[in-house]
Amino acid sequence: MFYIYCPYCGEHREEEEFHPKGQAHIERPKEPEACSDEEWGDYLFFRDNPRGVHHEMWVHAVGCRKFFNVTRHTVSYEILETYKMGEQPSITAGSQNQPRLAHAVSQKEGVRA
Amino acid sequence: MSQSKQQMYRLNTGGRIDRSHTLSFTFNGERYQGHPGDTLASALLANGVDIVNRSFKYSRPRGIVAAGAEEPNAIVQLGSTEAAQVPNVRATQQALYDGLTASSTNGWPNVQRDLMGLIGKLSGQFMPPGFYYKTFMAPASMWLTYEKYIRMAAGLGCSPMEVDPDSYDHLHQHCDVLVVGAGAAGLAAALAAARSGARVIVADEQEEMGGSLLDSRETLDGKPADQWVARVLAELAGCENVTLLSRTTANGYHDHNFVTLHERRTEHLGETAPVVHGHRQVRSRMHRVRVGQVILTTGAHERPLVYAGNDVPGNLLAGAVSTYIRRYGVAPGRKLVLSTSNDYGYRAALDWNEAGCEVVAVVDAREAPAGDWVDATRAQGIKIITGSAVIEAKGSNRVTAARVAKIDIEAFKVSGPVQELACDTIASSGGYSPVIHLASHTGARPTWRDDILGFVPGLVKGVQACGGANGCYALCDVLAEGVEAGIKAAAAMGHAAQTVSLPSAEQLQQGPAVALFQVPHEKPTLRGPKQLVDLQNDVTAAGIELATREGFESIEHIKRYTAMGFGTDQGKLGNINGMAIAARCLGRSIPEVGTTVFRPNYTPVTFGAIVGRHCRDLFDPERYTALHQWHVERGAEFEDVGQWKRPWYYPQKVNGKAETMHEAVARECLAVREKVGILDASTLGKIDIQGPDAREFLARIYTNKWEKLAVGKCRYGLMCKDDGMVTDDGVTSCLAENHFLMTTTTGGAAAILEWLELWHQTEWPELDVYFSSVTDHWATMTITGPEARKLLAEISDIDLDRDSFKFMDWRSGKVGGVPARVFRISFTGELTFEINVQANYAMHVWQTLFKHGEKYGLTPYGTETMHVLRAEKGFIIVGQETDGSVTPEDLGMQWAIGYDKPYSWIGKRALIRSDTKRENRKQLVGLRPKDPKVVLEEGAQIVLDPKHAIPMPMVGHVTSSYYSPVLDSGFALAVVKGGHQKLGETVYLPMADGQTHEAEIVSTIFYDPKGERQNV
Amino acid sequence: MQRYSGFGLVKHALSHHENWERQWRNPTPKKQYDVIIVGGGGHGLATAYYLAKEFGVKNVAVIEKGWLGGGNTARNTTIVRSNYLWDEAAALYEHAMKLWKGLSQDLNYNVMFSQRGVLNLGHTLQDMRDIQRRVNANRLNGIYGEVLDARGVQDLVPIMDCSTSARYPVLGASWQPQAGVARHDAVAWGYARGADAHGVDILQQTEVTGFKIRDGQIYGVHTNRGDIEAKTVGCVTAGNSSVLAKMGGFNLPLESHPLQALVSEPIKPVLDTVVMSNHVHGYVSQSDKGDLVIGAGIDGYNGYGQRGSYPTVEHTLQAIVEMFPIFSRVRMNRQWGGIVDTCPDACPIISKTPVKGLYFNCGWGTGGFKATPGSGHVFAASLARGEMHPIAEPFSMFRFHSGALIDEHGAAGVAH
Amino acid sequence: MSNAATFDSRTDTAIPVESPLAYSYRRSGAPQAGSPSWLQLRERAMLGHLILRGGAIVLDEAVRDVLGISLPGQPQALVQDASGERSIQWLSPDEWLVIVPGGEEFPLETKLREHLGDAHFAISDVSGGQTLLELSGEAARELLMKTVIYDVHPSNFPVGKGVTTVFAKATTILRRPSEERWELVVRRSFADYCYRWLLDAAAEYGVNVQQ
Repeated sequence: MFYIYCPYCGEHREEEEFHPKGQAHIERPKEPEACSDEEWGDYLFFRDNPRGVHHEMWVHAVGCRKFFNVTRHTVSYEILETYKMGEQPSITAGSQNQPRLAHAVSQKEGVRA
Repeated sequence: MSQSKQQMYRLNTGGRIDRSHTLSFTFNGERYQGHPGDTLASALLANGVDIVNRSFKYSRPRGIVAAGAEEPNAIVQLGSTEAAQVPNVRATQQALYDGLTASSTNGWPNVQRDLMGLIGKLSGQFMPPGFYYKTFMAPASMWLTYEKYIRMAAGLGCSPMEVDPDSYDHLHQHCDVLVVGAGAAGLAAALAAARSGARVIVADEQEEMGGSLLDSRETLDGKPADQWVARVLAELAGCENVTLLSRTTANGYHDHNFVTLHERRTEHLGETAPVVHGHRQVRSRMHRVRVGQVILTTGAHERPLVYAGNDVPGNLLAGAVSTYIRRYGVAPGRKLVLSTSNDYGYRAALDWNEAGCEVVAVVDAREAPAGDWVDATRAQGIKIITGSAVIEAKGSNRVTAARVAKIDIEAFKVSGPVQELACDTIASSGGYSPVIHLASHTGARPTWRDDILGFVPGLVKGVQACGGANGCYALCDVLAEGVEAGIKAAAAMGHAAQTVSLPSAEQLQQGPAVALFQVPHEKPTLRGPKQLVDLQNDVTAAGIELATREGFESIEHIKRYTAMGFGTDQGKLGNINGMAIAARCLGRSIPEVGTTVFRPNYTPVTFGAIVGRHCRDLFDPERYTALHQWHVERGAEFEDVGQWKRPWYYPQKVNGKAETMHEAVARECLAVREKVGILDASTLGKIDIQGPDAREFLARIYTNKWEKLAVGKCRYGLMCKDDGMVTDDGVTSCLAENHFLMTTTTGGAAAILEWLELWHQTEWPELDVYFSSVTDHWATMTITGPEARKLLAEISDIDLDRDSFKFMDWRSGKVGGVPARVFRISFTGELTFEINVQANYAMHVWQTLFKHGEKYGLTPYGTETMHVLRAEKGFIIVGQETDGSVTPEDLGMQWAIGYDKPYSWIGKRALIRSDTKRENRKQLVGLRPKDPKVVLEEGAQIVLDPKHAIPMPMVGHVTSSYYSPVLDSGFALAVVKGGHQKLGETVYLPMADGQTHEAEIVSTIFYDPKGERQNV
Repeated sequence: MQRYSGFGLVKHALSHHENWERQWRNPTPKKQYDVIIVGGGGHGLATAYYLAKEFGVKNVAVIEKGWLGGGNTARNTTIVRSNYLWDEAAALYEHAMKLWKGLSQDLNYNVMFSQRGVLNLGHTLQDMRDIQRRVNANRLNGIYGEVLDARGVQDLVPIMDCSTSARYPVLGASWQPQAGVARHDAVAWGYARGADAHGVDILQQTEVTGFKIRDGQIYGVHTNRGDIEAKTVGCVTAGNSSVLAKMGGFNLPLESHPLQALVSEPIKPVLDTVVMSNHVHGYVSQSDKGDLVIGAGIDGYNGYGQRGSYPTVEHTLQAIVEMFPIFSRVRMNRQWGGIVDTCPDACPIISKTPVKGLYFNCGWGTGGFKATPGSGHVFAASLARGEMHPIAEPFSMFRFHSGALIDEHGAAGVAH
Repeated sequence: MSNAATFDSRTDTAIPVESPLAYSYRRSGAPQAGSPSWLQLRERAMLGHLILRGGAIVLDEAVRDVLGISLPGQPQALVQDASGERSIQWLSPDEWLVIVPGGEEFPLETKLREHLGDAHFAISDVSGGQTLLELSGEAARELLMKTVIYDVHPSNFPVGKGVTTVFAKATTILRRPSEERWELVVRRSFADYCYRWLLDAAAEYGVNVQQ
């Protein structure tokens, strides 16, 4: 169960206080009517869904009620950073400053007991 | 009831039991005695009970093999009453209490004389792994019959059939350092961490803390090790920053260092929780712990050797033999043969011999064993047979002899003549497997170490393993590792280390162990007698070999095909042996065959403890309005709407008989249409919206226009998601130029507030607007019906004149002396006032209304009547007329769509997608049954050709359907493909009972189509 | 293929089980196949089986990065039912149901399809409306079902709390007597053995690392064991679909979420039917071994870790004990997780893609196992013909552009 | 003045009011099952509760001038006036909870609005929608550990702190105004659930409810 640092409350809080809200940084097209059906469908439904570093939006629902962004590894579940709405991530899938995910890498799907 | 039996295997001295007190207990109907400090297992052994169970598949007799969590056989049913039954209790982990009642989970008619065992013996060879995949296929129709008989053999214990009398709870814990396991390493780690000032929790699954130090032969500072344990525990108990939890199993390790600890608070006291000082205690408690640093000092489990007949009662783990002697004062037999691959096993022979029982021989697989304990064994005159192993245990209900022979491990064969040694007990040791379960729970893969012949935990952030759990077994090293881990963990949490001086431990000389798992037999594995790997599931070495022959090469396939490790012990004894056997069969190494990753729980956990207090009356919150008491007293039936309890209808007694719902609703409907009714509408979501951009925000979030709504006016609004589908609706009122009050559906309140915040915070932060929930602040009372104005006028100072307080206006003033906002909006089609007052005044205002309303026939009505009345008017309910696939246009609500609003509001773009523009979309219509007596079934499907063969093309379904008292007929709302163009057409509704109803497609408005009544 | 039967079992027992054959080969990859199936789970193996057996395409490889049947096939709660609401979904799942009924005999492998019936409980008036709507639709689609009231439910499941004092009293249920459970592993193994017998190469421990695409047409895959060519590639990789789509250069309308399940210790049989509740939010059946097999909800965040959050398990057991208060003292043995690829409308994608010759079968969310034979069959037909099977047609990924969604949220065991 | 409607929801004291726990007392009683020093639960009903929204810089001066206490700018901070009767708690970067003696909320809102003029802010009266429960006694902290997921250890939860967090299956605002006392602000519609939960969780200690 996640322990999430809320950038607005300035402390780690239990996952149960938060709701995940899907992929971060999806902007609504400025001129929806200028979009084709395909572009509009892409905006509504099509997602990166990466296996690895992922930027997602959460809301501190039982707390300050603020939305914010989380960079999280979707296999190790390690949270690499959280940042406020409107800010950009400092860690991305390709970035150099990505911490070594030693245990993330070791956590390939193993054999289960 | 027979006489209490003597404890004939109880030693006269030794152990941590209290011989001055005697406890009596019942097992399989026989009465026995034991002592405080016993487990059920030690007490059974003391009484010479050999057969404690029958195996699952072959129904073979089984005895106790272990002394802890790894026990696969001694699985019992506990409880003397139906409600107190507990299935599948491990006798090795159940403290004995006076009056304990237990029985075997398998065996018919009983475990001693078991008929199923006969079948197992005869037909065992026809039940290789996976046999059921290969048979029972013909004829196809017979499978359910076959399965019925297969199911008769299912299960171990029995579920209670009555409701649990006990309660359970949770404790949300937070600590810097959690130490799991209070053995040597754990206590050392805890001491180091505690002295640093860190918040420490120590959890240990046993009755007493101390782990292996409680039955150790070794000394600390020259004294018995348990004295050091007592000293450390006393210090820890005195620390304010330390919580000691015994009888507490860390059963799950979850992400970001969240650990669940299951504390069995009263299971050692009796079968139900006791009452202390008049207060009933909770049976067990789940600690949900968020940990800074986890230290796993969970020790190691001994591996048995896999030899033929190793499941006959009397075959035990070597370490368990020592534990029973030294901790419980029980020698589980008279004549011992020990088969070992390592020095640790020798402990059992020494303890056995010192307890005054006969050690027939130690059989060591190594050619030249050497070490302190080996020397001690020799010194005691015990025979050691080297380069050999017990290849087979003889006996059926108890071991009678051990067949011993030279073995060639490399060549996997028996290499010398076999001698038979008479004995009643065979102890075996194949080395130790670190208990790595918790470290594996989040997916970290353990690493195989050839030097210790075991897996050690993989790397997990914030977790250290030390001592046996890390493959470190020498006591002095274990203590040092523990202290180091404790210091490191505390330091990581910002607590500086204090010195901890280690007690001096003996430096034992030990020789290297040999890798021995399955012991060869004279016959090939497939032809020889059964060599059990997983005792609970009757998985044999032959079964594993067969699986590999059939192409099951991944260890996961082998486990699934043979069921190895799927028991309640989850393979704690057998899994590594199984992997080793698979590796041998496949010609691979153990790590090549596959590592093991465990899943919670470490040991099984009572559902009740996981559920905690979230059951019965507290399963889910019941939300009440300020008027709930009144509804209850009035005898309302309630409907669940989200978490709210809303009055559904108010059945009255007529001639001493309670009305049916149909009667009550008809009465309530007519009261509204003819006189005046009142509804508690407090549950509607209410959101206070303030700010200069509030209006612009509404225009973007709602489908309709808001720019011209004047102060004092209200407007109905529809909300879509950006896929164009309706998601909520409600009335929003303009309280001031920059101030609006939005209402939402009862179920949608929280989600809509979050929805508004989502758009504001992520897309439109430039809009100056704030949202606050005021749902609970206001109580809302809807009075509706022709007499509503007269009633309200009696108790309100508001000018209610139809021209000054128009439909869709709101006014403030006093009602019943209480400041109120009154909204002239209508969900019934009648003249309606929605009175909002601060909730603390609600009861007073409601009662005042009734005081004055009697003469007008004021009638309380519930949600059912509300539904009928609104449906007569064609008003939708989001979630009933809509299902996530309905657009505002489908609802025929183009009047609520601002097509030309400047901002492309949420949902607008989606309305011009190819599918949303489609002609034959399902559209909302009214349905009038051809037979007015018919009330169509809600959910009835609509077809155009009822004679069409199945599958019959369906064009829509009934969303709402009621009997209308005012129309004296049934009527319905429905969605029908292209329905807006089909007014007047006939459709058909084929029902499950074979009837087909006919109905005409009509307008959605059945009553007062011009809307005059609400405007009066 | 060595035929299995009771007689054969006896024969083998007399020869100490020394003559059993491998159930499938461990072949070396060929350079080229007619069709490559990526993903050796139930759906992929079924696809390969039907390709070879029914559609005459025998030069087929199934490429599996781990061990066959090791993904969601090995991790689900084995429920099989077809009482879906919308015509399109009902047709698909009912197609599967028809194949389930003869599957053991067809495969000569007992998949233990046990038609013990499935109850979908209703706890609110809207639940009951939805149940009526679904059952009515099912019946007109030829899928037998009944609507039961609370007493009818109680008669079927005497140990359930059907009293009105429950927090959310049981108001009734839909009942599909032909639905049930099947032995999940056996499904994968049975299809694998069948496919292998028809010449399909099952390549385990082989990971696809990229697609070979030229001019918008696929012509093979890169793997850790070298390149393998094929002009038709079908991806059936639940829990990895988006990753493979990225290799093909496009996104899917999917999110991958953890879905958890758990079992109790084995207890003597007390529950004969499958009980599902959307509202109280849990579902349970009892296996032939005696375990209560319990499905938990999905976690809301994306996760490929095959594990979810603990509160999800807590909520599930709260629901189970709410429905069955007598289980309070039964004990939970083990939990695990899978990765479910969820679609916005809770229906799968069986579809062509922007890459010619590359097909995807994914997005089954929580409902994939029950569709295994049907999914494999229609996907095989589509791959063999190069045109989507009529039952698969509505499940195109491009419906998310047109808006022609098939919103099945109400029919899924767990609301997404 | 901001262009918002204000509304004094209170009226003369002769009109009977019912606290959010009124029904609960009738249904579940008010146990006197233990010593108050061990565990005591008390509802402080009918207080004035206001939600204050706006930028800290905008609001700070007005709050100081009108209420005489400074707006807590740090997350999780709770400040009180000298009497302890009036408090302001940080709820989010642009949201504060003000609790004052019952009846003071409307004059306070009016004064704040006057003071803030045309600035962008919002004030919502929620006095009818929530109530304050007070817990004290030696067992109070363990009772809270059974109830809220937030860490209530003194090292993490000193006096002067307040958080919004999960209360069983509801939510609460939890505050620590003094060494001995904890305060729980619960929503009206959940109040009965919270009350029953607390009684049930306290059953093993015995609880004294002061009405």
